[in-house]
Amino acid sequence: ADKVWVPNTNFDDATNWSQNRTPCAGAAVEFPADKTVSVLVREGHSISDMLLPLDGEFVLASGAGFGAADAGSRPDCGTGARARFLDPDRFLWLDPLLWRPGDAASGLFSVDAERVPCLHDDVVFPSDASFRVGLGPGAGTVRVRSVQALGQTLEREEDLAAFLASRAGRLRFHGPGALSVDPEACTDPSGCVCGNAEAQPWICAALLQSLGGGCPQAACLEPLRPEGQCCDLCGAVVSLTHGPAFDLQRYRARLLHAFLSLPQYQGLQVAVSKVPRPPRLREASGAKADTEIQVVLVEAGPEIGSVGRLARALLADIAEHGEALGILSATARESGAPVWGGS
Amino acid sequence: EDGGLALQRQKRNIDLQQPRMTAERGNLVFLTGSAQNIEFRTGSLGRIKLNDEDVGECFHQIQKNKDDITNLKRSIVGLPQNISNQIHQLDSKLVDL
Amino acid sequence: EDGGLALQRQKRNIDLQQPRMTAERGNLVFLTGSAQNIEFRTGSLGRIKLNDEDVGECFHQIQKNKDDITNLKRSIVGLPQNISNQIHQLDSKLVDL
Amino acid sequence: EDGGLALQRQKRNIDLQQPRMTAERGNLVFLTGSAQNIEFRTGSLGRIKLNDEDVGECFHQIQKNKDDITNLKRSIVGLPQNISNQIHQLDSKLVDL
Repeated sequence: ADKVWVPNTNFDDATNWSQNRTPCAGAAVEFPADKTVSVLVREGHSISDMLLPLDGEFVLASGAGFGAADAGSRPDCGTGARARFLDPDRFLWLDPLLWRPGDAASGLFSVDAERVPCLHDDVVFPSDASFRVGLGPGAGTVRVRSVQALGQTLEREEDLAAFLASRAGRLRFHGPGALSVDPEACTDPSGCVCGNAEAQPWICAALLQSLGGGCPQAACLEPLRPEGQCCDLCGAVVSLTHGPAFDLQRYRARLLHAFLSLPQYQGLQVAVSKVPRPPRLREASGAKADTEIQVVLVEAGPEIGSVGRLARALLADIAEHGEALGILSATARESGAPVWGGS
Repeated sequence: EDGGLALQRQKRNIDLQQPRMTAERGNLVFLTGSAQNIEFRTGSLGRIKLNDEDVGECFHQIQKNKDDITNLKRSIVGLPQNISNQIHQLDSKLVDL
Repeated sequence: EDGGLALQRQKRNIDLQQPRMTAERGNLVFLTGSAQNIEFRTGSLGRIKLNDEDVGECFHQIQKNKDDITNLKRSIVGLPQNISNQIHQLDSKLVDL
Repeated sequence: EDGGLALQRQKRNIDLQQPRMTAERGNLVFLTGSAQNIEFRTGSLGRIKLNDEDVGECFHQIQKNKDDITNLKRSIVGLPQNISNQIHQLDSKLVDL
């Protein structure tokens, strides 16, 4: 699957600037001296002064550029304060909020660890934006199937290494971690484990930092913590033990079309993936497999009860069609009653 | 080659052809793609200056030097001919004595 | 944001009278309007280079060429005078015979 | 980030000055630190042009002017020697009379 990098380092993006707006005409502009960055400029800007990074580049799209405007030449530009370009090193590969699925279907979501590119994912850095990615924290190696950057698709280790070592690569990738590609596709129809379990503490730390610290209080009693999720959630988890005939894509499509499209399940979201089976559950169930298929059901809106109904409908579906679907057994867990007034 | 790959390649070329201003350890470098130009265009009163030298004036001086050299060549070619005429005349007078 | 709005913003943001650096179909263009300049200045130890040519050295060579031409002109002007003096002397000797 | 790295970075900032693009009385000025360069680089097929003048050709013309001047100097140095030989011969003939 494709995972697309969301943030950019474009000059014209207000979120990259102090005060959350692009420099106005006549502004004094400052890039941090010691932050390496590639900046795409897509529009024209009049500035009175601009301090450039010691190592960096400004790529000019056609029609873009810079003109000299004397300070305070526009009354609407405010006084004196320099527009500062925010630290381009603030975007971490392991932050789940910085990725979006390339094939987002309504009704589907991913657990936090799988929002970050998995072992068999193709990673896309859109070519219409400049970007900078921090590998790490931690010196571990991030492995994916391929990396598309600057319009090139890198799927051989030597090509990726050459790119990362080039000036273009050094302007865009930094940090103590390493990036590696393994062109092996996931050929198992029952799906492949994402492979981010080891990185999950870092993934959750990045996510929680963006959320401003700890996990928000779940709005229900006995909330659930699905495999790969950073915080407790309210909803249901259906765990499937599968046989050789199971096809993950087909089952995901079945959930979307046979269930989530029904009016009574509007507003529900489902995450379906193969996950490592927690050891305690492995012993309890007596199953030999060390992986299982995890189906996470949550409500997007405030309605209550439909998640439980859907979980039971899925169990009934499996009881009836399990053999044809390649599902050997299924169990479901549900969170408890809602806590009103919880955040 | 399928359409997707062609598009991808095209995008790549577009990106590589975009001009850029880069800083490398504090050096300022202006770069263009393989077949793109860097151009300076001045209005009638505007000037391009490189460390206090007016580039337009420099170009003008190069042309002036070239013209001066052409003229110098011409005078030097004419000079020996003129002198050799005078010497030849003297020689004739000597013979006539 | 659509293309029309982007173009409009660009127009609004760069005054055509301002000296400016812009990209035109991959070319990097430095433009001066009416009476304003575009200047590039390095510190005392820095250099300005155009495709590996050192501009300072070029400016120096242009000046050196100019000076050399001035000197050449002077020698060429002096040369015939000097020779014509010698020829005149010879001529006088001839007449004295 | 540990102290050593921070110190190193700080030292680097003192050694290097940030390149700067600034407006000075309406002029657009690009500046680098004391020992940093400003460079303009096109791809192999690109050119640097000033108001329709090709800078590469101008550099070529500077070198050509220099070579022409060297040749001119050589001819001018040879010229008087050649002539003075002829005058000396004439003089000898006169004495022989």
